[in-house]
Amino acid sequence: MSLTNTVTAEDLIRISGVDPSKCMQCGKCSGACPSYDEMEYHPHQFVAMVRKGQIEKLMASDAIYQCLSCFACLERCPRNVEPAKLIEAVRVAVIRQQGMNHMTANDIPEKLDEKLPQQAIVSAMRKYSK
Amino acid sequence: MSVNQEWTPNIVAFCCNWCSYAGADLAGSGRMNYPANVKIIRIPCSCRLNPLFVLRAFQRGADGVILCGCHPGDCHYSTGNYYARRRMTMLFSMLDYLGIERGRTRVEWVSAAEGAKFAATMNDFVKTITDLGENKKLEDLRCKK
Amino acid sequence: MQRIGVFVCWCGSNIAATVDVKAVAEAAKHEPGVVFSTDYQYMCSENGQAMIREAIKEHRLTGVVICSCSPRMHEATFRKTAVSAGLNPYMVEIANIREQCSWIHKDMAEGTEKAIILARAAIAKVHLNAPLVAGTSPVTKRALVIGGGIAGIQTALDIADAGFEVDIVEKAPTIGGRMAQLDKTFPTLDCSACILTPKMVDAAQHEKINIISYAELDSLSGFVGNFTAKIRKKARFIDETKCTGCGICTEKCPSRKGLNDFNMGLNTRGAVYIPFAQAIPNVAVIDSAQCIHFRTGKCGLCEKNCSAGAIKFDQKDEILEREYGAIVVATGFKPIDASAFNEYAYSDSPDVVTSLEFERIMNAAGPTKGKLVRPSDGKHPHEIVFIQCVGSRCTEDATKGKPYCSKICCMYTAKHAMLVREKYPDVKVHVFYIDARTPGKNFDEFYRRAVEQYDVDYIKGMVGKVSVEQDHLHVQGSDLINNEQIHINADMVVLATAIEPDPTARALGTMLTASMDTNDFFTEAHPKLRPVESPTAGVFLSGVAQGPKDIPETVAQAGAAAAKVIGLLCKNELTCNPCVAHANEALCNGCSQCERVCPYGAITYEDKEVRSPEFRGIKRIAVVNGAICQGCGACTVTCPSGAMDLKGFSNSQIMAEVDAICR
Amino acid sequence: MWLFDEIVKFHITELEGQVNHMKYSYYPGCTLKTKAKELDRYGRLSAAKLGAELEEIENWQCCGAVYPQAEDEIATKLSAVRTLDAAKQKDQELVTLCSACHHVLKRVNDDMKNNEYVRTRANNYLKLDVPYEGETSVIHYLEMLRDRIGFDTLKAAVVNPLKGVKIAAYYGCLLLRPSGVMAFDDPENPTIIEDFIKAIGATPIKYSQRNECCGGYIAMEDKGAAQKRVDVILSSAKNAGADLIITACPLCMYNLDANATESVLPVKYFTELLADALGVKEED
Repeated sequence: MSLTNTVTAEDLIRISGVDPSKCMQCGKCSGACPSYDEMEYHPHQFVAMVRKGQIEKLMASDAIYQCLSCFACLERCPRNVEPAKLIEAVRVAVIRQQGMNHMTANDIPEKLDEKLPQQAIVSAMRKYSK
Repeated sequence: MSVNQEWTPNIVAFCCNWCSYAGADLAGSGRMNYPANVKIIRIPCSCRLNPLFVLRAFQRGADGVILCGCHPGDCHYSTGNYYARRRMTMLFSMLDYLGIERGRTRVEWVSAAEGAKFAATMNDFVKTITDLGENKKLEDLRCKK
Repeated sequence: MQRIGVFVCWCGSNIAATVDVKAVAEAAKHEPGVVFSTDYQYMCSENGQAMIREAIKEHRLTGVVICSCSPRMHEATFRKTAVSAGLNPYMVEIANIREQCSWIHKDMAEGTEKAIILARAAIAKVHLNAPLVAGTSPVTKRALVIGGGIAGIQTALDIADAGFEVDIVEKAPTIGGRMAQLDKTFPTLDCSACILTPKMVDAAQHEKINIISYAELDSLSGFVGNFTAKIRKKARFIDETKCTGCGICTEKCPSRKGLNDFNMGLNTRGAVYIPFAQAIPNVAVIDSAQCIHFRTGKCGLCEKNCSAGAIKFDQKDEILEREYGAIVVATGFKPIDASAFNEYAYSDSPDVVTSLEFERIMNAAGPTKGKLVRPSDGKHPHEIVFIQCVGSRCTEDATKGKPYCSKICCMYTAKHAMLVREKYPDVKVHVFYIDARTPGKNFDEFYRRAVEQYDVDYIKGMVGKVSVEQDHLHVQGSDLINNEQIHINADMVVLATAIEPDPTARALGTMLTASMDTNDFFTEAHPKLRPVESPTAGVFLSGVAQGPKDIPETVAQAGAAAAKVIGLLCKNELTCNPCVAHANEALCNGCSQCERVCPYGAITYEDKEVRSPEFRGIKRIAVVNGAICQGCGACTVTCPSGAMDLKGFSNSQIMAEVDAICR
Repeated sequence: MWLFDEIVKFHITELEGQVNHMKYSYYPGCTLKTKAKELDRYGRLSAAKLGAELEEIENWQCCGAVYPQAEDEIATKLSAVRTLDAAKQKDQELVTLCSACHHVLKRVNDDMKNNEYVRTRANNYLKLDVPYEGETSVIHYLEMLRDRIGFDTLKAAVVNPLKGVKIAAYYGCLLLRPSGVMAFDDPENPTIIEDFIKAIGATPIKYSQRNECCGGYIAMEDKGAAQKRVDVILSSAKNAGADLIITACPLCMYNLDANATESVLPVKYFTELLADALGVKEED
């Protein structure tokens, strides 16, 4: 999607409220991440790549949908960088663009099972679409 | 002296002996220019500045007054600049009442190592005061006759 | 009316190029009170000074204004000149027309006009100058060293060797400090006790050193050269003069549940104990909170078994009052509480230990007699993970930790890793690190030896979680070089916890009015040029109390602090700064505002008889101790009645300068 | 003297007021009305038994389900603010049961209190009579048990202690993190649910994965990833000797139950065990 290149590091910093320059690249976030093996880019890479302006790669990566929003990275970061917020900012920057919803109401019926709580559907819609 | 003829502001700078006075010296040895309207008065610490001195300066026709002290936490006397900061904050809140524009006073932290910052601060302050124009509020107009 | 002389310096062309010095001298002539005015090429030269001297005598000058370079440059020079001509040195004022005029302005007319105004301000000020006489105060030729670790011991030895008396006040029952707990020292791997204990003995045997152990500073008054300290000697319930250190009491004590602080709580000790075999003084101490006798009134086994009759259950805290000329702060550090870092399971597993605990485990005199075993089951560990930067380098808005680098952890972790591999080649050792920081003589070589010779597995990255599993610790971390998350099943995890100032430092800083940074490290008078002096005169800094440092640096700084103390104690008297505050007795109401803002405690109150037009009788008024006052002026502004003023920078003097500039 | 007496009396009545202040605003949330009815029902029964009155907020709306971390998300926080304001109107503490709702409400409340950007904009949208500025105190049901009722009181009220049952507490993420805002317990070594388990007479089983994520949020997106997480958690609890795992979160409940592949452990809501221990489970 060509629109992705209009998102800048400054946009992500503004949306997330994260200051990536505080990061000392210790990797504790990625050491704590329970979804590490699923993610193409890892929490510390999100911070480093936003700092370097490599936004397109992040926006194109499935890693933004693999983050569990469990806040382990954010809780354990010794420098209060809050990588989870940055990952969400990238995801938000993607789904806010036209036609970029990762999930639509049409996708839901096939994913339903009888025990699935409402909250799962609402939160998935909130997380993956605009 | 005609008031309208090429008016330039007169600015009093109170500088702490331990930091900004030395910073001003450093600006001098680095030959960093700033306008001649700035005249420095040496005080032992920013906390020696009685807000009344500021009012006195305005009363006597100064167009701007700036206080320079050590960065917070670096005071030679450990806490003087905190006192100065609080006192000046109080003064700022009174200036409007007295009819003096808030921009005519300023507090800046300049260390002994910050010659460039001292010069830049003074340049900026002179510009601000020049934009504000002449201070007529507190001076004794009889003196101007 | 003053008779003022004005001397305008050309400073070669430094001033004369942009300031018309003749015009300045001429303009000064027309100022009130100026009876003489001249200019000269180099006022600070011998000829220039002679010119000033002659003018003072010839024109009977009472005040002198020198228009020259910054007072920071030559104020002292010209004051001496004045003194040699019989004038009070504080009757000299400098108009800074070089740094603050000629050097920053290019236009001659502009520069000259400003120089005239600056001269005018100085003249206006000198009109109000009064002769000031600097007082002197005597020096008590004894030093107080607070803290008996390696920093305090070294400082005390150096001061004592110069022939001055030194008291070491140590809060623990023995001197030795943290270094006594260490096993080996980097980068030479010599045994810590082997190099420390002889120094402890030297200190104990030195005729000029007096060790006051199990004691803390209670209060302090006075000022440089004249401190009076009250020292609380805590009751150890043992007569120090009788106890021989035989240790029978410590063996007989039936209460065995006290945590052994010296071994970082890894094992227990009796209620009566001697911290370690080489303790100085080698005297037992009773932990009254633990002792059965203190809790129930029974037992007394120690008393029954002490052939020296040294047990004194009725001993009370004792207050010693001593006078000192100088004080050295050597309060050292403690590791931070690792239970704030439970992602590393410190609270959950005894097999997760701090580096200082590991140090005790590896120490031949430690709880395991130096045998490396897993604390949980005493089994031999096969895989150990070291985690560096635990609590160091955290931002202040992070949930926990310290913002600074603790400086020693990279090196001691390399040492631990190497010692383990040396003694137990079968043990796999991993070190998680962010940056290996090894500046120091032979330090990087040491670290590289751990990697190259001892095959220690250094992993660039941090551990995110340590999980306590059934028979091992699961370590999950990131390997940034290989870009992977790694999982290690370890038997032990060692946390290189950050160090922080000893908790007693904060209260001590307040007592000494010695400033501290936000982390409670004592601040130095100048970060580069006066690193062992506190901004408070007479207070000196030694060791980690000032900032993280290793043993060689600590010893070097201890010696430097001692040199400064010796320099002070050598003097018979000290000259005080005469530019101090003083209260106008007629105006002062004794309201105590000034006392509250004084950072030095220089202001006290006295009931004095006052005879003035406004008031006659006895009233409470502020009295400034000129030897303590440093002349900041905080009190002068806070004084609601305008009674406080500062000599040399008086209200009227500053106002006169303002008026002169705004004329 | 009379003044002194008056003051003392005043303080006593005020103090008594606090002690008897056992009325709370209660926010159940959508899931507790449908798939997690047990969590809600047993919670209410137990609270009543313990003397705490839970008054359901009238016409409550969705909490938002997931806390929007983006700084510029305002609209998605508004419904949570309405709930918070409703509790403020009744001058009551707001009790929640569902971990997700609790997380959202607590964090939005924190924003309204401390984030001027969010506060100003949210109030501009809502146009309340009096702007909402984070006045409500949001507590989780477990916090109510620990800090308001007290685990000792709970223990004394237990009629049917669950002796010998080895229970593993599953905290998940939402109650604990970020600890700066949630202020629920030590995020790395929490004890509140273990203390609860002790209070109802059972034996808590501590295991390492109790505060690690179950992957609930990703269950719809990537079932495989969620299954991996669930297996790690359940095997950790099982190896530690647990018979049963309890949670406060419907999403965790669903996930631990539906996405377990290798290890299987019964999963229950903590309120069910609470009701059981208090002897109110069979009442309806």
